[in-house]
Amino acid sequence: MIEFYRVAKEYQGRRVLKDVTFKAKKGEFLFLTGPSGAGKSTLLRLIFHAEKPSEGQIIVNGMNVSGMPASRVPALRRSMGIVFQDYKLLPRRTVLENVTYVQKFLGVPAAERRRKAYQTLRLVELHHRMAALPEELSGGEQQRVALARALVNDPVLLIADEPTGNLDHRLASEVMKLLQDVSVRGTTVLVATHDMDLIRAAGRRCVTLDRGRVVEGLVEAALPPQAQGKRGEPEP
Amino acid sequence: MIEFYRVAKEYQGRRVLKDVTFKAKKGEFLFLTGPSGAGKSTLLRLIFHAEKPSEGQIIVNGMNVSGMPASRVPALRRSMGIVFQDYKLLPRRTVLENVTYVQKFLGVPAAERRRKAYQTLRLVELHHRMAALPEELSGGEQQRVALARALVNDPVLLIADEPTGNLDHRLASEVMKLLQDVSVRGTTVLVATHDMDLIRAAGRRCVTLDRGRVVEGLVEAALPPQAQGKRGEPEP
Amino acid sequence: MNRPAALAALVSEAFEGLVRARRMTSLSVVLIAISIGLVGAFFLVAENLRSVVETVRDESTVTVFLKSSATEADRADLERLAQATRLVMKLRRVSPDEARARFSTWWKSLGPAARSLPGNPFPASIEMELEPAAVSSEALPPFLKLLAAHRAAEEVQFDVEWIRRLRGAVALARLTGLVLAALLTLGAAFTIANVVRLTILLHRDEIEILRLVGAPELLIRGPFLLGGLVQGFLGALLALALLWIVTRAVLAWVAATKNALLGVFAVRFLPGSTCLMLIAFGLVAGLLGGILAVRRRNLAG
Amino acid sequence: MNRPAALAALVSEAFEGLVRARRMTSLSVVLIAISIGLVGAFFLVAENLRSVVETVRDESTVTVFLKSSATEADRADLERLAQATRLVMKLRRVSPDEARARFSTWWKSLGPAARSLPGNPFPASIEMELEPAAVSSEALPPFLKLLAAHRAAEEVQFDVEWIRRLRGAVALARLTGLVLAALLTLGAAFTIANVVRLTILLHRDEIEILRLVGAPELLIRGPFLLGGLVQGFLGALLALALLWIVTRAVLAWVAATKNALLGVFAVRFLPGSTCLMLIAFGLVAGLLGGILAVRRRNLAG
Ligand SMILES: Nc1ncnc2c1ncn2[C@@H]1O[C@H](COP(=O)(O)OP(=O)(O)OP(=O)(O)O)[C@@H](O)[C@H]1O
Ligand SMILES: Nc1ncnc2c1ncn2[C@@H]1O[C@H](COP(=O)(O)OP(=O)(O)OP(=O)(O)O)[C@@H](O)[C@H]1O
Ligand SMILES: [Mg+2]
Ligand SMILES: [Mg+2]
Repeated sequence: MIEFYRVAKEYQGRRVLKDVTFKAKKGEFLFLTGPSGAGKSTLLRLIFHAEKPSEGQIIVNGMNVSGMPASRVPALRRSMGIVFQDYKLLPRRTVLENVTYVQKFLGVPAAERRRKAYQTLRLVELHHRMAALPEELSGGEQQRVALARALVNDPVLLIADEPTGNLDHRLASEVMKLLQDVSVRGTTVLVATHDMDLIRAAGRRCVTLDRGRVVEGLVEAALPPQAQGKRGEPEP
Repeated sequence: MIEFYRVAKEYQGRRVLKDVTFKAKKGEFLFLTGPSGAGKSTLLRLIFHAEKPSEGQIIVNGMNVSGMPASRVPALRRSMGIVFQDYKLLPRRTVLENVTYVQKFLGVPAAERRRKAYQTLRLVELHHRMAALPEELSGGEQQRVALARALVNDPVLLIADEPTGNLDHRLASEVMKLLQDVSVRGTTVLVATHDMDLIRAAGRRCVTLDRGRVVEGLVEAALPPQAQGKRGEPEP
Repeated sequence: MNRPAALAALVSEAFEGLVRARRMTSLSVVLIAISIGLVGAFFLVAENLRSVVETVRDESTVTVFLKSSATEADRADLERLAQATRLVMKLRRVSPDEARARFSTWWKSLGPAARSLPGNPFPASIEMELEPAAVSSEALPPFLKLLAAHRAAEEVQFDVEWIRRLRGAVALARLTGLVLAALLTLGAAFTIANVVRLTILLHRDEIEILRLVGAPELLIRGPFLLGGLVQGFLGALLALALLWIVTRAVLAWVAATKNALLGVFAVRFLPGSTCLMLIAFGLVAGLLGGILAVRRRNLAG
Repeated sequence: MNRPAALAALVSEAFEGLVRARRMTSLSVVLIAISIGLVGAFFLVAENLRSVVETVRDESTVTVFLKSSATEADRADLERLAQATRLVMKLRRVSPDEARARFSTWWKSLGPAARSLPGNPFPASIEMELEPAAVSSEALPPFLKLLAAHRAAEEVQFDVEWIRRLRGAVALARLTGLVLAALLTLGAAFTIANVVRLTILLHRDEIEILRLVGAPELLIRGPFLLGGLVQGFLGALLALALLWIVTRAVLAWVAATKNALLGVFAVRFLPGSTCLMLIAFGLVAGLLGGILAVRRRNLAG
């Protein structure tokens, strides 16, 4: 489903990703972790062609993303659900419009859009705020709208960048449960996070980045915290 | 320093804060917690007059904020350092400019601004990115710039809304240490977060909100997790 | 993909966008209206001054005042002379009575007095209306000389300097008019393109997000293109409405004023074809503005 | 607070802002230049047509063609008649020779021919230049009647209809000009205000942030005000430069063209005072635009 082969990314001479190689199979649930600035978001942005790699090959869903013509990028992105680290909600649109904006232009009737949005927003406990604007929502509520938008269209691939950073523990676990359900139904899920508790609780494969390099390709769940805590987070 | 007396806040008929009463003394370090949408950010926004309370009194630094004329708001805000949940960095300015923008217009010479910014950015490990634009920074880096901006001017009051949401464990503890240092030097610090681990590790007073109400006025550190975990977060 | 539904969504999106950004929309409509209005005002002035220009053409007339001794044969001879050249378009005999009558019409209050004059002080004359090209023709001076030398001619009146000046003025006005019209048209197109571009700049955050969530380019650009078109149309309509009001106001002022000198002008509005042209201009400018503004390079922000 | 340093920071901030938003700045400067340029173009056309208007005033002349039998006493009598009224500004006797000479100057190529004519076909005349107000005066018709009745007058020429029409044309042109100038000025001020407002809208995110971090209002608004001022100034300069180029181009065209009719116009640029006025207009419009645009209500977004 997703394959990185010796991928590097450079910004004005700064290498933020170096020699990244990993694979995620269809339906797999994969975590991406690493300290702040390690390159997690950059790696994700390469997948949906928001950036082009400086070196290497990226295959997503059988397509070579690195050499993809611009005209095919929108369709690529529509096949995915993406939760951005900074949410990227349309500022002057209601929650409902945010969640179903693209479907509207694919000709999905209003009633169906509404029904789908309602169902998805229920999953993140925001079905009662469909008419609210993003600026009228709390940080965590915005994050959940972003998640609902990513989920609403049953994507084959779900990319979530720090999807629980502004959620309390209870909601964070709910969201993780949700993502696991989605992956069970066949969607490949890739979640970037630095919440080690989440990773541990979920017990899934994990790719760890540090300063642009993959330092741990596979960390099974339920390992003792020290196994991931290379940089020595103080444990509670 | 900060005093809320029976404060309520309503948006279009929705009460998001109800009967909030609490006090924070000068130099105190106080946590504010509660689930997503509980009203933490709203409460903070009342302190720096980004919203007006619908009812009740708010006293900050001896001034009645609720009835303050608009002309005095900028000075009020300049006396504080504020870390916003969504950072609110100036998009087309470098890190250096973001950190010292207001000082420039108070006539602080460029060299001094630069020196101060460098020192503060060092504390959050971003002194090597002074010339970067916010969009060239990772989520966690942006968050740290926001923190540096709040700290640079030695405020008498520091308000931080979820200042570690995008930071890994190690950086999060560093930041908490930083905030505690600041409070030791006499600055009142008010931090909204749902990271219970942080609160426990810091061992400070904590106000817990739930659906707009103060449900726990005072939670001492090192209590068993259940004492705060009213809504039953799954513990690792 | 359901195409009609998608199209309907696109159109409704464009209109919703215009309504949501009411202030911005009205602003750009007004800016466009100003641009088109200025072009229209130019045409309006041109339309109303056309009669003056035509007057100038009318006035290239050679008047041969006849001696009182002039006979019918003399007149016929002069007329033959005139018709022999290609210079004269129309001939007209003016008898002394006619001249006096004309004088009376011009000065109504003086009419009875003029009629009661002992004898008729007005000489008979022949008016020769020239072809438009005649004024600058090389054949005119010899012809005038011939007329002046005729035995029945008392005086040949053809104020050449005067006509030269007026013709020059008209030519200059035409030239400046053309330059002005070209500038105005360019200015209007530029304004509209930039207003649409500004609208896009104002929405660059939304555009970035739409791109990131995989919205098709057509959906991203379509509403702006349509919006440009609608704004151009509304701007043109507003411009026409404003011009019409100004025309009415001038008309009212002309009617109310006691200055009889202005009475000779029938203040006219733009002909229908010009109105349609201005509306088409608004539409095309809006569309072009939209196209220019939504080039990928611009949308990238 | 170090005031001079703060002021310097404010000014440098304003300029940096203009430079950073190069495209936006040049866009608004061009829009402002178009607005001011149109006002300027109007003045330019007015300036150059003034000679025509003056010509029209010159032409309110009554010409009394004299019978060949007219004596010196007759002439003096006619002149006395004219001076007795308040209508006549200037008197001039034109002898037959002078009339012929004048004819020769107008038609240079015909000069020798005119001089070699047997006898002189041009009658003597007295030209009476009228006061500007005389044309519409009630005393004029009786005066003309008196002249026409004089024993020495062969013909009194005063083409009233012609003058009426021209006066009407000039009055109408003046009126349309005034309306147009008013519209243009309003349009320019409106454009500038809105360009500044758009700049602000484009920066609404920054403004919100600056407010939240406690930036003083002066610092938030100052750069926009200053920016408006600078844009107004640059726009006015650009407009003047464009107008100057257009004037030069027209001049070159007039010089190059073989059309002698245009030669009578000395194409002139705007006088210095008008240029200064336009620059002042740009500055004031920029400042006003800035003030309008940065009212708290607008900044609130
Ligand atoms: N457009 C850019 N130009 C220059 N440097 C960039 C750009 N985008 C990202 N970077 C740098 O690349 C590095 C990796 O960024 P990235 O956003 O991938 O980090 P991250 O792992 O997502 O961190 P976080 O957990 O803080 O979000 C950072 O140091 C960042 O400053
Ligand atoms: N401008 C507004 N209009 C209407 N409702 C609002 C507005 N701002 C906030 N709210 C609502 O008030 C409630 C409290 O919001 P607030 O941002 O204070 O929550 P929070 O405790 O900070 O949550 P989080 O942890 O998710 O950031 C939320 O339900 C939110 O939707
Ligand atoms: Mg990131
Ligand atoms: Mg919040």
